[in-house]
Amino acid sequence: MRGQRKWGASYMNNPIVSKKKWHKQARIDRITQWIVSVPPHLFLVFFLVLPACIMVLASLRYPGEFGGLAPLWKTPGIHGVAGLTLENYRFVLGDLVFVEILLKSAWIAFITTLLCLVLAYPLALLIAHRPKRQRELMVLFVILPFACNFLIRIYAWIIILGPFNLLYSPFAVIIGMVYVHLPLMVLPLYTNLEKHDPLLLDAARDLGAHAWQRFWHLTFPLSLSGIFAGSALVFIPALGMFAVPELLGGTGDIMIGNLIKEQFLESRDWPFGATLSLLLTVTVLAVAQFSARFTQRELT
Amino acid sequence: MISLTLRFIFFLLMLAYGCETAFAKDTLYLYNWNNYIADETIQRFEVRCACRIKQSYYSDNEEMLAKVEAGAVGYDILVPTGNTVETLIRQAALKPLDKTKLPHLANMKPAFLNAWYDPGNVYSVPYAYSITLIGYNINKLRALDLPTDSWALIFEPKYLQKLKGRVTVLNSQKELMSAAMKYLGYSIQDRDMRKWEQAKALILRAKPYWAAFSNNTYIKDLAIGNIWVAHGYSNDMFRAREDARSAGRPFSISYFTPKEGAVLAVDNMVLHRSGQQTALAHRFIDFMLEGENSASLSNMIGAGNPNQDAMSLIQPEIARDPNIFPTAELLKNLEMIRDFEPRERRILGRMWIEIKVR
Amino acid sequence: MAMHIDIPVIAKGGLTLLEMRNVCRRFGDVVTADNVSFTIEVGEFFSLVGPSGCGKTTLLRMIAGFDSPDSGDILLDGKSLLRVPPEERPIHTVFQSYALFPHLTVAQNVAFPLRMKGYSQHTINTRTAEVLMHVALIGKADYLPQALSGGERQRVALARAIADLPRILLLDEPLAALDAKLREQMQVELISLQRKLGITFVFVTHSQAEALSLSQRIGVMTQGRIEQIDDPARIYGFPKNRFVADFIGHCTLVSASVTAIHASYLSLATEKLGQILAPVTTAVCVGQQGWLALRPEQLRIGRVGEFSHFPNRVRGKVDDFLYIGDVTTYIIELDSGLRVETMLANSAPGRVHFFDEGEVVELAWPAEVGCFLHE
Amino acid sequence: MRTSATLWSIALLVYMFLYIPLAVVVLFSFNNSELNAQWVGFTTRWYTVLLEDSDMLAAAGNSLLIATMSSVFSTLLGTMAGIAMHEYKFRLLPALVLAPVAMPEILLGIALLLFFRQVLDLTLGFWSILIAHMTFSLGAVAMIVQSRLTGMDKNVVEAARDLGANPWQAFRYVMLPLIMPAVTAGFLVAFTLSIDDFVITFFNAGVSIKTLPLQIYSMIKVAVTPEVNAVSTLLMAVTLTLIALASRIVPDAIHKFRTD
Repeated sequence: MRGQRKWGASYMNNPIVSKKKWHKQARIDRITQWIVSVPPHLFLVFFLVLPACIMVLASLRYPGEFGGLAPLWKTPGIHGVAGLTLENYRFVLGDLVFVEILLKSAWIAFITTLLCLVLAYPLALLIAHRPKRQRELMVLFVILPFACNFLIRIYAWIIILGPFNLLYSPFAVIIGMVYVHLPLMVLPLYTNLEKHDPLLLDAARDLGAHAWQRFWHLTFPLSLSGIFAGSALVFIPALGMFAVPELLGGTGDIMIGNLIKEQFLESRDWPFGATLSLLLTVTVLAVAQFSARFTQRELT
Repeated sequence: MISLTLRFIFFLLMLAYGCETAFAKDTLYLYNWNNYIADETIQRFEVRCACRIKQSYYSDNEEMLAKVEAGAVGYDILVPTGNTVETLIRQAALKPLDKTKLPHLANMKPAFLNAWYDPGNVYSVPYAYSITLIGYNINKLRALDLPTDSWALIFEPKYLQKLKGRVTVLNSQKELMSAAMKYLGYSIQDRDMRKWEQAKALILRAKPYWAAFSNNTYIKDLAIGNIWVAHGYSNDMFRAREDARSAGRPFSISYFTPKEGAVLAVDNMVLHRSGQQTALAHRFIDFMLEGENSASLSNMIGAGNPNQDAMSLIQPEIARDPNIFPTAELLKNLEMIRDFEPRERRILGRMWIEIKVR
Repeated sequence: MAMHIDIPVIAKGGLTLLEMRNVCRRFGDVVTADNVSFTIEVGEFFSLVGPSGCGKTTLLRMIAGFDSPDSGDILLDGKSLLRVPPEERPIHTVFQSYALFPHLTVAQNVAFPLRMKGYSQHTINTRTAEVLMHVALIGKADYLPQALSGGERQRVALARAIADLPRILLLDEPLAALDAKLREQMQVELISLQRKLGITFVFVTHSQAEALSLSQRIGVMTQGRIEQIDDPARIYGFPKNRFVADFIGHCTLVSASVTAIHASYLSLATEKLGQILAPVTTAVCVGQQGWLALRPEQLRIGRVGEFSHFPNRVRGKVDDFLYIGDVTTYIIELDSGLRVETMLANSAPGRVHFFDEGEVVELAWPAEVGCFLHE
Repeated sequence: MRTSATLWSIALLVYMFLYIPLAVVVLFSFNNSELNAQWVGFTTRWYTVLLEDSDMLAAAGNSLLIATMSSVFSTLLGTMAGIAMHEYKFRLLPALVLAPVAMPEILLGIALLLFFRQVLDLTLGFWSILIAHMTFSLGAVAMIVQSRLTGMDKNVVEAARDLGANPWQAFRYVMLPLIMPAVTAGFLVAFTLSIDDFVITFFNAGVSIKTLPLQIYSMIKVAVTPEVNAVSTLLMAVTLTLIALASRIVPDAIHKFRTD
């Protein structure tokens, strides 16, 4: 955690400052750095890093007699299993059904991201080209659905889809997922498109590029980083979603999120739930790494 | 700018604090099945004992066990089914009952006392019972002329084709697999895993036709007409029938106990060890043992009634309903769910995961 | 489709390529083009110069097609351009901020117009290499714009605009962002490039020095009006009115009236300089009020009585001087209070100035110097 | 750029897609029937039922209390983290700040549930929810504050130090006023995230305490009456004014100090 000090460092190598004053100043700086950086570090390590380690540990243990986790050490007198085991991993990797459900969840998340992109991109493009006053208003209207609770937005679709017998179907799940995640795609796209220099479009037009050519050769390539940022912002939460499939999905629409939730809150098999969660974490990290590599090429 | 934010935070704290203090009076925490006690009964008790009842709901024993395990503090009374009482006793999660405070225990029908899961009723007192059966939309099924007497309705593809996307089943491993075992003619106490494998296969064959796994939304869906057949508890089906009638829906709901037999669930009131209001809890249990209050369970919610004293107060057509008060010979093939050994439970658990995932 | 590239013949004073006919344009109450009419010949290096906000950039944008006039017409080879969108016009622009495509390499930027016209990849590659040779950027073909220096970026913008040999190249103050040294170098390159390719250049700048040194014809603009269009020498030597005289180069303006017209000179009565002789200008009559414009470099500065052979002589004291290296500019305050600017080359090395502050000197200039302006 | 008709039609389609469901929810909150099947008659009884529903009010109270406390603490820590990330180049802090926002909420919920139960043996309730909410809203505040700092002119603070202010004075009189809009925005975002959170609260709420989202979840799953619609409509109105408030004070404030 050694942070290179930048705050007011310039006076350090200024010869005319007296040695004594220089030391005192350095001490104050050291304390300031500590005051500002220790509390957040402490809180996040204690309530983020530690829980993550506990989750990894939990995936290596047996389930307790009545839920929870079996004890780590073999204490005399208490029967039942204890200690670490790879049983959960053998079970998860042994049976392809779990990789299958992960792929199915990834597939649903992918379709959601694609639909969000298809709907969000023209909207973001339109907003980015409106005059300033209108722009803020139109963006506000995109964020507003976030104003009402995430469950209510799902419940709205229960009411709408119910009578048409579309409820409890993959279609309902996709509609729900797109509905919940659409604003998350519009915002990064809009901020990216808004930054485009209009002069570039004039230059392209001046050099003989027609409307479609301008979009394909200029606007689209430059908005790629926005597209990847938006897609990651939709795909990753969608992958771990369980409320939408549970409320809108049918028997065949279970996602990995539902399975994890069920392990913890219904079938009380915490170790197996933790293992599934790790499987999901690994997938998310892979996706994040993949999309970070693209958004890294920040062009404009 | 800063003052604006501080004022805003202060206002929020005051508002929140206001809501919180209103309920400082002594409060009894009841963790019960949803739709298993009438609001009117709750209000009568609150008036009689000048106290407040704070209710939380669960829709499956497993969910209750998991939640209690996760945040066990504060619940005075739970209403687990027989097998779950046995689990809670083994977990030493319950406080013994003080029978002296339960004068109305005498009203209990002898058949329901001294059950296998709590000999001598040390920890539990029967509250009500329900049968896990099939509710259906009379008009739709008559139009499709489907049988209304057997589990085949929700397990046989030849019937299910006509009901595609219109059937829900319970999202409970024990209930659903037990129903399948019953349909195959096996006892649900059977420990032979091969039989449970057959039950799993049966379920997997029927699953594509089902609309969803649901422990509670089926009450509303039946009443609205989104679904036409539901696997669920008798008192829930009673509620669905009442809702459909009161909402003036163009159809009516009925329910039947399949001839192959079904699961009987006797739910019992128990005291959780972390509850603070032990005295108040005893008064509530005794209150529910009184004939009149127990009768409200049947009259208003359609639950089976183990209370002898209440029988005279129950409305005749509910008393005659075999799905609420099963006749002696029907009782023969009703079985209660029992917990198996941890090893077997894990195998069944894994089967359940396959059912959900395949 | 092979690209047929013919180097157009440089016609001297030849065919009219572009004609502005009574073009008017206003933004609210600001008039940016007030009945502007002029023509640009094929292969010419034409400059538009004027203070910022005089409408020269709007004029350029109207030629490029990004803006259309409220009234009047713009004709290319006699055909009107009003209905033609920018991408269809054989006209390209070098923007002041270069507007290079950040996600494309130098080569891809230069190839852009060629790709838009659908040339084959082979033609594009050869043409791009050729153009990069012209602007000496072959080594930087695969660089991204942000990795280039200011000068290099400017040359890429230029290369991109001439890649498919447009009929007209519009340059919107392209050298404004460069430092002095680089600007001079680019000016030389611009001229050589224009001669080599023979493309008609329309060069917009606010720096009159740049306009004088680069162009074959200059249009001086202010408040949306073209004050004068002429070759650099006549613009500098014989400004049409006060604004042109003052804007192009430095000069001292003195109000004067014509007292007599002689064969080879005019005699003027000025209140600050007394009786002055000035060269004859057309359409002048006795008693005409106007202005006498004197260029600093045309006035000779010396000791009192040193220039007895010059008709025009005035006396004053050196008020201030400005050393600019090769020359030193002197501000002389005359007895009549008028401050006149003149300059003297620092021929003797190491000498910063030849006259001290407050020293009494005499300014003199022959009758051919100066120019009488009507309004 | 000429915005073609197709762009406008797609945009209109998206806005309708976003708003029709909400309109349905609001509409059915006035439907005079237990079920949300079809329109029966106009009534406002669901609102009266809502106001008498003590569970709902308790849940609302809990949500408000938790949201306020969690956003106050997370704004405090988040601002510190934002400044620390901007002033000193730490490698660990940015990852820690980004992690809770970047990963699916279920993972954070599970990790915290295991941690509270297995390590702290803390019974799930008020404090577990509070800490859980702080974990993910701290990240949001830190990022907003840091982006505000990067947008700010760097040598303003150094100028203050140069003119003799010690770090605290430089912070108090120069940096804080400049980043105040971002801190306020951070607080409002943290507040909205906390009051709206369902997944993480669902796993860490235990049994004894209910927040609004949990209450709505149980109402959607169990006794679904139009009372849910009523509470949704009210919640929309409250959060709507909150966002309108935030979008009005914050951007103007940021624009005022914007130093491009």
